[in-house]
Amino acid sequence: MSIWAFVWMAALVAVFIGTYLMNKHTPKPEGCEDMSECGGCNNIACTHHSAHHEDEDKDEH
Amino acid sequence: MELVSLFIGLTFVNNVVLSKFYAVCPLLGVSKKPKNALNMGYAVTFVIFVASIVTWLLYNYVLVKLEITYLDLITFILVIASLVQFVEMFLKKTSPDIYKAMGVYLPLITTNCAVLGVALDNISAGYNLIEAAVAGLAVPIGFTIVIYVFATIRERLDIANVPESFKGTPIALITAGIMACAIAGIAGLV
Amino acid sequence: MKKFDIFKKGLFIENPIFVLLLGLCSALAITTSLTNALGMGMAVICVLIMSNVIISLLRNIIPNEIRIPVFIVIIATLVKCVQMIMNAYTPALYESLGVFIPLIVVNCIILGRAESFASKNGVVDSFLDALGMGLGYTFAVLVISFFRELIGTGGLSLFNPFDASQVIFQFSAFSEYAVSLFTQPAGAFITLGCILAFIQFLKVRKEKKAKNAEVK
Amino acid sequence: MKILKLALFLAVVAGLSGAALSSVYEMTDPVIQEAKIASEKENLVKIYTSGEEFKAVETNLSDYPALQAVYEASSGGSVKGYVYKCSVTGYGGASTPIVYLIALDKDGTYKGYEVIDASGETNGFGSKVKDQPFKDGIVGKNIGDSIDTISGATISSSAVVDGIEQATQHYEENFK
Repeated sequence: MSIWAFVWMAALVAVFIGTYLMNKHTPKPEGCEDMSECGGCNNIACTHHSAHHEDEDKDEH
Repeated sequence: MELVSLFIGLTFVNNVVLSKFYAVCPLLGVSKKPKNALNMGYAVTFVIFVASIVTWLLYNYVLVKLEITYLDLITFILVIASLVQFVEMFLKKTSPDIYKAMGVYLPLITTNCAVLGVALDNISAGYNLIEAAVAGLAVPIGFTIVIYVFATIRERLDIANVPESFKGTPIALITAGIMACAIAGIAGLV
Repeated sequence: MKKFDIFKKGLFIENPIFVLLLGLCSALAITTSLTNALGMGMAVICVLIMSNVIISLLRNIIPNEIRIPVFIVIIATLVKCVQMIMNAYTPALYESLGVFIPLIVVNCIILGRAESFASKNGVVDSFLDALGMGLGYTFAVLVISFFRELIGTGGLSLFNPFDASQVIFQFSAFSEYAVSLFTQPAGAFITLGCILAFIQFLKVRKEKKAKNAEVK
Repeated sequence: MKILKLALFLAVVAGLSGAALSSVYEMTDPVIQEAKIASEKENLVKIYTSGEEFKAVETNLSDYPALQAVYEASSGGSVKGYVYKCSVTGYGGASTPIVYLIALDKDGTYKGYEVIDASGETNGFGSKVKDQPFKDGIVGKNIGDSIDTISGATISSSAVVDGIEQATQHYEENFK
């Protein structure tokens, strides 16, 4: 188990979780709060039913 | 000249969505408004372009040198995820209006097959840095063109009288199939 | 009885491909032959079971703040291990599946189940859910490749994924009527579109019947 | 305090996943390498006869059309030389290429030359690339020396020589 593997893994995970936390803690600009958190995988269901969908209906009516 | 044929090849001929199946999930999930599809396209183009360069550099100058190439998959997925988080944070901080347009799509990009697909292909095809950058630009542009055209078609699909059982995703898939036939038609171009 | 329901729902009611529409990228790409479909199905089942079990074991330890990143690391590690093992022990299958084995990492079934089920339930339930979902995926992928291979090449063939030379069954009865479109990407879209339409047709008919029953 | 907890958890996750990956790698990599060179093993052994180990070398060969694969021969950890698998179009046409191995040794000479397949060549002419005289014109020569073609089989032999030149160029760029 080469030491480099461990060092590189630690660096990668640190960078990712660093950016993840920084991103979570920066407040969303006003007017975007209603956008539901569509992270991860429910992208199909999410773009169909989420808040994103409502603003579409608003334009269409 | 060879880079141009690589560009056209990746943008149209083996288009990432229609012939390599890389980003089918967003294709079906993209909204029906062409403007939103374009916004998603810009977000994806930026992320794939930067990701394909960064992953190429990391693979060749870190993983190969340290002989830990078996960490390639986890490096790529973590780099892409970090990039998406960084872009989202950067947009939130600097330009709220762009974030409002593209913000909802960014988390989806982490699980977008195209981003990881391009990074893996750059390595397995043995591209050098310039070719990887060209691929990183050509693939998302092809993706953007397809989802833009697809969004315009889906607008009309809603008002077309589609048989009851075909409404929604089934007709979208059939439409994508017909588009794939069209793209396959120009296969011999490059 | 509840345990069997968790397992059963993964197969039909919440089939990952036909109902939840997850993991379409790989479902369309590798369904050109039954062998590929079986091989991919087995790979997805292995990764899904391992990831669900590990994540449900660790669910109380992982700080909620960094839940998704840790899931991504766990799943990426598991997929790379499966990829290396397949490369070593099933080289023929590894070649034919190509880039779609590492793409299991972004296959929404794995992360989706980890997030929505494994991180909230016990180990046994997560195992059953993973088994159900994995078999559901394999069943769906086999159905798609059954149609695509039959129509596309006019025949069907299934090789043993572990040893490419061993033929389980093979026949090509009407290869002159083969529509080669179905082995190409366009055929994949059309096949899946028709299957989903058929499922939607059954659902609509069932709802109509239920409505008529109420009216009577 | 919270950051410390996260950092600790982070280190454990990184460590475990790194350990898992490298142990599976150490288990499977030899099997993969073995399978990669299995197809060429019986030819490689004809060139490096004193029991060297062979390893397939991952390198970008897109600029060298004739080169198909590169194998590194090493014994006791020290690299003895590199064997290039080449496939060139002879008189028999592109559908039946001449496939052969050319070995470039660290001591600066062409260590070996083995033809794997030249069935597409006309008997008595192109097939001379397999015969001993042509082989003697290569083996033992210093890397970079010009190799003379066979009179009466210029097309096939010059195709083979061109492949050897490409291998030499790649060798000088990457391994010299």
